[in-house]
Amino acid sequence: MRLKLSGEAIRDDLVERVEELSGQNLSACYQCGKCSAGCPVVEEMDVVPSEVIRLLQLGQVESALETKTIWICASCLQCASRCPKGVEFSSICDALRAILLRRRLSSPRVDADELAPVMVSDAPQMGVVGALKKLNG
Amino acid sequence: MFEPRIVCFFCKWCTYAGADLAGTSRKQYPPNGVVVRVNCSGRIDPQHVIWAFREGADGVLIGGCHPGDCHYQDGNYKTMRRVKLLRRVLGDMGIEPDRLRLEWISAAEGEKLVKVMGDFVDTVRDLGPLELEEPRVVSKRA
Amino acid sequence: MKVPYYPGCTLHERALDFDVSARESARALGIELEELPIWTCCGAVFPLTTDTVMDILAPVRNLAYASRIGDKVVTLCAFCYNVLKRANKVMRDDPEKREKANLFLRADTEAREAIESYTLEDYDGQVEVLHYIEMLRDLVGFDAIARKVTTKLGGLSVAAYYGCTLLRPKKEMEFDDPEQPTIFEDFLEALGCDVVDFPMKTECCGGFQIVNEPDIAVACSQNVVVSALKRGADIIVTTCPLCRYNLDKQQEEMEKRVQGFQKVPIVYFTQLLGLALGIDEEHLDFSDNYVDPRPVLTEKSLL
Amino acid sequence: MEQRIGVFVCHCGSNIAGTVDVKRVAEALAKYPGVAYSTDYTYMCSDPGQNLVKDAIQEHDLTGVIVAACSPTLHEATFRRAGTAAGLNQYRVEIANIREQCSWVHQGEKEEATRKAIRVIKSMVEKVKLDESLDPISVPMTHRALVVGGGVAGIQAALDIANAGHEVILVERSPSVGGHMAQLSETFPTLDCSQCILTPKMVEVSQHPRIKLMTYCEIDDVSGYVGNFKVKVRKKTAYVDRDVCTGCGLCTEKCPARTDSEFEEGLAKRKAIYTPFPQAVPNKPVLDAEHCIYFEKGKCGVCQKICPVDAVDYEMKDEFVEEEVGAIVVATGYELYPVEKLGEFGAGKYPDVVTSLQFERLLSASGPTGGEVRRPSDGEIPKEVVFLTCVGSRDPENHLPYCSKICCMYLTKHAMLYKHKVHDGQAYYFYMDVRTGGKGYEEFYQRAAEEDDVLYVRGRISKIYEEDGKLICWGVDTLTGSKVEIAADMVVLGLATVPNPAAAELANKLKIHTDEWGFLTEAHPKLRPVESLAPGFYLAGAAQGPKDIPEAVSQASGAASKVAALFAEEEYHREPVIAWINEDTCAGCRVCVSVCPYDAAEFDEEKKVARIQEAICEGCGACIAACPSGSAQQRNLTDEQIFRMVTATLED
Repeated sequence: MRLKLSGEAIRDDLVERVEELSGQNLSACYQCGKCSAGCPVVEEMDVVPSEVIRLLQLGQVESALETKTIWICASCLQCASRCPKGVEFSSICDALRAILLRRRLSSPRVDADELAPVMVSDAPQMGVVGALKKLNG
Repeated sequence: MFEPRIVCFFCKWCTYAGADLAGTSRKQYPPNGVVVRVNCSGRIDPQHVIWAFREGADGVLIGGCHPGDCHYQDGNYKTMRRVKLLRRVLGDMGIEPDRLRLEWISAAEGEKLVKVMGDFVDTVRDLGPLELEEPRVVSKRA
Repeated sequence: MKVPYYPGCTLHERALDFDVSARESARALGIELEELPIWTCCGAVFPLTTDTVMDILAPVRNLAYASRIGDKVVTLCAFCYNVLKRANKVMRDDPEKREKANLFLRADTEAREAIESYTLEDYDGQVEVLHYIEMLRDLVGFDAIARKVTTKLGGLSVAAYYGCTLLRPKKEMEFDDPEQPTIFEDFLEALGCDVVDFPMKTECCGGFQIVNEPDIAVACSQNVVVSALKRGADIIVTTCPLCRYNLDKQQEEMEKRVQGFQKVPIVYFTQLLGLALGIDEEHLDFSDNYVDPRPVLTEKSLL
Repeated sequence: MEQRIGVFVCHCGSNIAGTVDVKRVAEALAKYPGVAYSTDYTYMCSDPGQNLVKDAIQEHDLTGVIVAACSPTLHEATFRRAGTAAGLNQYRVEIANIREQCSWVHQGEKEEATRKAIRVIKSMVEKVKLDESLDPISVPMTHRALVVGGGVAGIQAALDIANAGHEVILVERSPSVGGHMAQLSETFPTLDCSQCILTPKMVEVSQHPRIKLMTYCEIDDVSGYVGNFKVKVRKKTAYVDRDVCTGCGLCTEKCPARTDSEFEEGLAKRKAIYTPFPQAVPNKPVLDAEHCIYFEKGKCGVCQKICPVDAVDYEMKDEFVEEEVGAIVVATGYELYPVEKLGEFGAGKYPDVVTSLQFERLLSASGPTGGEVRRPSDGEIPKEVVFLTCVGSRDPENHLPYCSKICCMYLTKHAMLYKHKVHDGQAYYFYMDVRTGGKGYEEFYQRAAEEDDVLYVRGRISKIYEEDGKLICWGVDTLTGSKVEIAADMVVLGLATVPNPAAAELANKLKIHTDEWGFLTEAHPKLRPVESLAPGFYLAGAAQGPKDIPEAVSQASGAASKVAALFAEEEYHREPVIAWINEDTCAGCRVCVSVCPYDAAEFDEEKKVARIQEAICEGCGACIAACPSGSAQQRNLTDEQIFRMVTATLED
């Protein structure tokens, strides 16, 4: 694996867009990994939260956008709660999903028509609404 | 060519010592400035600066210790805030703010002092002689 | 005492047991929950992206409705509480977003006036958003509740599951210690329960991922349920309909995954409150659970 | 007064004369108003040069002297001495710097350099015209030092000052000197036994003829200033007359009341009447009334009955002692950040999640387990142990922003010693950076990893909880990008070091500065690291910032040498070029009081004006620049002098 780094790529517009949308300072993260250590859904992630932030620090927004991680995050905010630098990874996930969804780079994650009937009849509304808002934009 | 007159207020711990270092290293810079040595850049009162302009200075350079290095804890921060405000006041008085410069130059930065002196003389030279609207007060203070 | 009450969609539909048990219990404690005359969905999740005010208009509108009838609003659902409280904080602290949101409110008012002469004043965060448990603690007092308990729940081992949205983000919610909260334990002690502390009480149940990645939600919920069970819980209380759903309904799935899985009923804390206050079982409605709580309650002679 | 200034232009061989036309300069200055004599000479600093100055002072009855030569940092003192010898006040001798800041930097520009030299000298002539004759400020001085805190830093400072020939009062709050170092097992990177190297020093400090050791005492109040402090010391009620007590230990042996031992960090019990540890100095007990059955229930009294010398006295009260000292060394040390603040690690509710000091006791041969590493919960030997750095440190969001500096090393030592004792055990060391700046430290760390197989895991731990008798740690290995889970038998928390909480209160009493975390602030971060900004106060050890033992000891010795230097003079002398306030024009606005970094400017409530305390003012001039009425001025650098100097630099 090889990354070519350059000042231009590290601080490109897309990186700044992620910072702006998420309200997070990516440079604040010093890669202690406490977010990854405490994430309840990390087992299903292909890239752990601190590594997603690392990709962004290196200017690799495209790689970050391709991760499964950003769709797995359940916004429980445990990472943000314990982060020694006050970085909210969930907000970064929201920002990355927003970038994909707003550019129609990704089709809506949840197909409302295909929701299991049990879900529609059984699950609390808040769960369905929450999922649609978080994952479909 | 117009040779500006510069008054330099240097703190004795950092910038004055930096200027001495420039000398011992035989670095060369233009002779436009004369130094008034003070204990701390925080000793500099805006009146001193304005007085210098009234008395014929075309530029004033204040040199202090780097932030965090002040011999007297935080005198340079006081200077920093004062200079910020003073530059605005100078603008209101019709004196280009760039005629006043504050620089952090440590005792080890003879090279930086030389560069700053050269730059500042060039800047003030480009600004031309300071023309004050009022006739310059020649008489001394009391 | 009348207290403005925002039920939210889920309590109006799927979680009627939560709503009714809470209203009845409040009544027994001398509080009339006064439902807002008009309210809408709060939006369920607080937007984490910073570039729009559209997403907070729903909660702001509800807060503005609440401001017409009181200086506080009580809610039960952990999601509603989270969204209302955070939107309220934005209205208090962010002048730019406040201004924009109020522009929308004014447009709303103009549109509405034509049909129902309903006006909304500009809103600046003046309403205090209270969770029902905070209302119990601050307006009633846990001591006072303890004195009104008619059926002591002694012998019933209860674990309180907090979940995420009451506690986090901690600086905005300021609900309790985010790592070692105790408000529900204090409450359960007032009811006379044997309180079970367990380390997963602040971990996530999987939340809305039950819709997208159900496996993840089941794993998360299982982690919570098993941890409480291991420490001897007869029953787990929650304050979130989605947590209830995940922890309760997904036990069907957990049974398949975990050998010798022992089921544990999940109820709303207001249902236990009602039980302790001697409220008629029909108002508490223990029938809507996947894991029926009635056997254990009967076994402990509480029903 | 008519001014008769002499100007002496030095050639410095060709250093000045090669660029500056010194003859022309001397001639130009001769005509300048106020100048009575002007000359030039090859080497002004040589004996003949100095004699030239001296003779001229007398011959021409000079009222001031300017030597135009090299930088004042080089020869100002030389020419001031020469002036004094000729009967001229030394503060009326000034240097005009025409070498470093003129001839050497304008080589080849003879005309311009000459004109600049003239302006430089004129400006100094204007200064000296208004210079006052001053004498150095002399303050009488008590040649006795107070050292606050009896940890290793305080002990070292006391010994060094005493060995330099001065009396020392060493005040320690607890019943024994020794501090945290007495609790440590072995010390990195050499693994010396801590008590073995400390105990001799503790004994020495108690037996030194010039050291008055006051344990179980606190500073109640401090007044005065450098050289002249008055200190009120509170002798806490020990309920034991420690002058009479022989330290036989019978009372402790018979005492029926038990409570947690502070020295053992709660891992063992002590009696209510106790010496904190066997090697305590002085080895005499105190009675802790809070846990005493007699004080609780009114009966028992066993200790009093059994004491063979009647030293136990239940009626004893706090006593106060007044002492006079000339300098104060503050060495109040550190504490660990409270584990209760770490909710994600159980907030102290899991007995096998231990603090670093608890682990020291578990490793110590004199500790509660006799040096065997055993779990506090069940006494089992732990086979999987997690060592965690940066607990509370480097966490600006939730805890403390700073690096506690010593944890990387002591946890490495912990892991290594654990492996020495439990060969088949596994040590996990979680870190963000292993900071090994120190002699032999990096090698020590490498040894722990290579030879002792300590597994260094890069990442933090997010949560610890108990499950089936194990401590489940949720951590991360950022190098592989995976969450790691460890079922540990024991976890050692490298808790942040914080200043002793009592130190903030003390600093308040002493009126010395602390940073926002309570660490004492040094006068200059690089050049005056062992002094407080307030004259007469010196800093030693971890009270100033996290420090390991060698650093604490070095700083203590540094502070002691500063005290010795201060005491080298009979009286305390200071430069008189400090601020003063014209009481007639002072409006009492107190701006000077608020800007003074030394608290030298104070407000006179009676006269309603500000005043400068001459013994404290350092002459920075902050108050003068801030004074709205011009009432604050600096001696020999008044605003008027600056104005005139500026004007002179601009005249041709």
